[in-house]
Amino acid sequence: MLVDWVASLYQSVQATFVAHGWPLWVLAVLTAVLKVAGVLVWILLNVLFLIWLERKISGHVQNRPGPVYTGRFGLLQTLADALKVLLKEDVIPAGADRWVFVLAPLVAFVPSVMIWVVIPFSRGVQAQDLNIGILYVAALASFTVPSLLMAGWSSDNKWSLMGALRSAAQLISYEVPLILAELGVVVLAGSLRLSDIIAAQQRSVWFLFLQPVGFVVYFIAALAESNRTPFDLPEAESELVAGFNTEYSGFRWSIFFLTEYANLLGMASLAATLFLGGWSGPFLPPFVWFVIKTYFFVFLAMWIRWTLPRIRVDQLMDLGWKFLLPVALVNLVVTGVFVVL
Amino acid sequence: MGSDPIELDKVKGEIQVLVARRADGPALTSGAQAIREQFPDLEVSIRPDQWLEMAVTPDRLLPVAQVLRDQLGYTYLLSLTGVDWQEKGLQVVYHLQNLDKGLFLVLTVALPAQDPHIPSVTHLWPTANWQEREAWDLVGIYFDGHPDLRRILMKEGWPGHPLRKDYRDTRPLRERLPKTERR
Amino acid sequence: MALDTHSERRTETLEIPGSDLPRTEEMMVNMGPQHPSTHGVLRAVLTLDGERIVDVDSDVGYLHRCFEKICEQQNYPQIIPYTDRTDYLAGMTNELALVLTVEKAIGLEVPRRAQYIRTIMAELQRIHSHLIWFGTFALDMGATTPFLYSFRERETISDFFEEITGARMMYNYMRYGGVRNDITSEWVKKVQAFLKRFPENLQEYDDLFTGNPIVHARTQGIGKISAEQAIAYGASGPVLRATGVPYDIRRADPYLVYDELQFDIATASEGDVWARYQVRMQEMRQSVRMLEQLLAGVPEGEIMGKAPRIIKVPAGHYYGHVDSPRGEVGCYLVSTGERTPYRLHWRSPCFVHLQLLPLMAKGHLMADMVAIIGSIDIVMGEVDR
Amino acid sequence: MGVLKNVVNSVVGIAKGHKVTLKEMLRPTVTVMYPQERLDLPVGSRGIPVLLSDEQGNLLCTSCGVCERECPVQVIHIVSHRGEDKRKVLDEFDIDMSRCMFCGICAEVCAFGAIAMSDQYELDDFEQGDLIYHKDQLAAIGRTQRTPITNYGIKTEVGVLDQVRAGRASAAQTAAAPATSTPSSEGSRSE
Repeated sequence: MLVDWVASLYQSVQATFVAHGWPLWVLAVLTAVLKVAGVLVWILLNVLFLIWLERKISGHVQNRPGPVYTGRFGLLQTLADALKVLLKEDVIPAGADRWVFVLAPLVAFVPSVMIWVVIPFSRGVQAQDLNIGILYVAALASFTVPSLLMAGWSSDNKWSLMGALRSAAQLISYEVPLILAELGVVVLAGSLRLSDIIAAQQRSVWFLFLQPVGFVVYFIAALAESNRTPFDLPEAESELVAGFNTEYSGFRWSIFFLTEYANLLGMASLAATLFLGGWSGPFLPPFVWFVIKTYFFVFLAMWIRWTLPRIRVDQLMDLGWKFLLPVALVNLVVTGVFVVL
Repeated sequence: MGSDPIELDKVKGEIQVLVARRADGPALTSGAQAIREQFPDLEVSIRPDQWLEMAVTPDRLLPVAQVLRDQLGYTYLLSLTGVDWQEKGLQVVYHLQNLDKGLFLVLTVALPAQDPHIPSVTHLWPTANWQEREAWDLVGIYFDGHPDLRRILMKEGWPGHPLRKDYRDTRPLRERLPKTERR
Repeated sequence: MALDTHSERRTETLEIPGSDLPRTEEMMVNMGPQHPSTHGVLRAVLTLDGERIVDVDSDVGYLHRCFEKICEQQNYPQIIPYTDRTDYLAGMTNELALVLTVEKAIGLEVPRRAQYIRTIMAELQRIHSHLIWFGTFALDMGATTPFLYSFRERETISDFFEEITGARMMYNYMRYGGVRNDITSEWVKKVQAFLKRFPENLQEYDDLFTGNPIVHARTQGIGKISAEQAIAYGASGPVLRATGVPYDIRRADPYLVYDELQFDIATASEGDVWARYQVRMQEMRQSVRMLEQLLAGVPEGEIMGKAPRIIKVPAGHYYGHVDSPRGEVGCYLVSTGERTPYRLHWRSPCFVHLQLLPLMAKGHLMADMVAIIGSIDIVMGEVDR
Repeated sequence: MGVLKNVVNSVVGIAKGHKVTLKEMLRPTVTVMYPQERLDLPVGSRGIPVLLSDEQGNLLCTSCGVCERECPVQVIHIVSHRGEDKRKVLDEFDIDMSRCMFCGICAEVCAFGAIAMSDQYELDDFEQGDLIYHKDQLAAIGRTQRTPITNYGIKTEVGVLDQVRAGRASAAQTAAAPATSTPSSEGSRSE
């Protein structure tokens, strides 16, 4: 209903523009700005909630209550923390490469927002339904590498440098199985467009059941891409102090933090779209289904984080190249044969 | 009691080291006798707490230690430390254990108060490395032949050796409650 | 370096994994004194080739508090609270080392009830300390949750300690000739109830952490030392037992009532991080076994023997040692017959074990360094004293 | 096949861990919300040492000074003088809580049971000097004794430490006023 209302509103505004003879590019810019604002608000709200959720889940896993004081059930705790972080002193180390150091968090954050351009929230609610949706997402995901390299290298800190090098190796290695796993879905759906993939799942079943191996590979690789335990090597608190963000503090650090959760959310929603049929589902409104499925993956990632120890860097490489990659390749071949037959 | 070996059925693999229970009575006496046979001129006594005790001079330390480790089986150096006896000089004390026979030996070496030098036993018992460094750091004994004799607990360039009896800490004290005049 | 050449005869040559790989420019990194997993203020200067460790030089002394010098100015009862603060995770066993040495020197008789209580406390302390080790080791490996679980059980033991001794960490409980406070039958029942459910908790740790394939991959074959190396370097406790040497002072030089107890010395043969891990997990189970026997048979009687009002140790020198959770704690006491020791030397296991760090870590990765430090179970309070 | 077995074992191992965490997630928490709820400390738990009084409110301390001598960190400071009946009168009894290590030796060596370890432990303050507790403060906490001495310790009333600290300013004022308690130089130590 909301969708229809927005659509009719858009049409009436467009009609007004046409009637008055105003240039239509103004309208295009306006809608783009509105869309970006909408996506940003969505991400920020979700990240606030995610951080709270992570703390609550970790708390309950560890037999403690998690945040309780600020707001009901501590819901406003993240907001309070965000305020605190914003008010902190902005430290740039003396030896740091100033501009790279300043730019790195932005380079990390912007792609994590841009992923949301192609994610379908509900029927027709999508900032832009690109016909190369999956390719676009994969391209943006690799943007994390330069940003973390920038952060680690510019900090002028050996721990940061090691974190950056680790992250570069890790992200590049896991990009390949990630995309190969996505390709299995693409082969089944016959399209790179995310809305087509959802439509294909509505016609048959969720691709989770057709692509179980692909799903597992995707999920593991996605965890590694978003630097979450057991793949949090670039940060690796107990080894590298804080990895690439050792020297970051205050607002800049919080941007990295934000990016981490935005990436997690992006990966989870993409997983929901590719393997669980996106927003489609009975009884409940499509948007609610989308949120439920996304948060199912988010919960899974958090549950894993608070259970597993960290993997070692050479084992990470082994897992990526010697296990996930062959498995993903075989999966792709089998899928292809299956589709041809 | 006695020196029966500890049950080894739980031990996996091809481990040769047996650990015997503390020797007493005849086993202890024969342990002392074994040392006396090697060094007829050195006095080995049995302490009331069932430790063997012997004293050597610094120049004889290395040959004695070599024989103790290789022929008499004192492979395990428990502890090494120095004691400052003020005008009577300094002393280095080695606590050794023979794991197979359950013999415990304390070896003391008296040193002059001025310029105390003693050969290092690091090449015999590598564990002596840090313990000798500690003895140098805190008591001020030079271990000749030590691979890396520098301060370990105090910072580099610290004046004096704190466990010497004549050492005085010259740093200012934090104010304390005043002591009562009675004392 | 000189060490390796000298000890060639006794120690096999070190095979550095990955030494055949191409090398790049080396990098020096200061791990500590401020680092999340150096367990205090250990500073290890690492020479790294990429992430591979070429050389380790450890620097200790950041927590040096002149324990031995202080003891020369305190009379004997006043030293007891200081010994708690050397190895602050196993205060009871440290007090025991001092108290047993002094009792041996004076020839004090300790009532059987006090001996039983001391043994109970020492074994509870072992579980208490190993639980912390388990938690922090898991934390080093990047798993946060086991830490909280092990602290949950540790708190229960702390409560037991607090009820009897009055403190949770710095007990000041042992006395020359006995113990400070008596245990009650309710307390015994509470501890027995805890021991009943504790194996379930251990099973939970096993499910959560021990059985995890990532843990296996990260611990097996890492930080390996041979039995000969361990003995040559004076290792004791779990570090030595993990190489297959069943050396346990509780059996080799029995004190208190360990002679009357049934227990196995936990050993493993591999000598790597995984072996040390297994030995400690096994030791907790053995401690439970011992505690069950001890609690069932606490004799009635006095808790303090006939100690003189003013403790004076006869002139001479004495060495006493006990098996603390970390290894052999030795107390070397030199007395001239005064009310204060003439010299007190504290042989702490962690200080000795840290020498093994280069031997264990060379050739492994940065991440293994953390696991190796965790597996030695160092307490800097004890290293620096 | 070896690889497959390996994979299955790994999956089983990981799944077991997740079972544990899920089970614990659904369990009630074990922590206590500290400032609001407090755990009940056993009697004998060593908080700050306090001075005990008899029923008439007179201090049991005879100023023998054994605690001062036996304290390992020398934080006890006693000043006394001979009264008219040749008995010692306690003028000052200070404990520097910033150095006290709560070992309980003072309570143990006291032959008159005049010192006990209380269950008060929240010593936070703004001035280091305020951590030196004087005779009246220690006695005021000791007078709220609720249990008999067990393991050299007693329980006192909840919050008595706060009251004593809040009363510090007013106590200092009354001490400065003439004709109170002992004739000794109480004002000189109040800084």
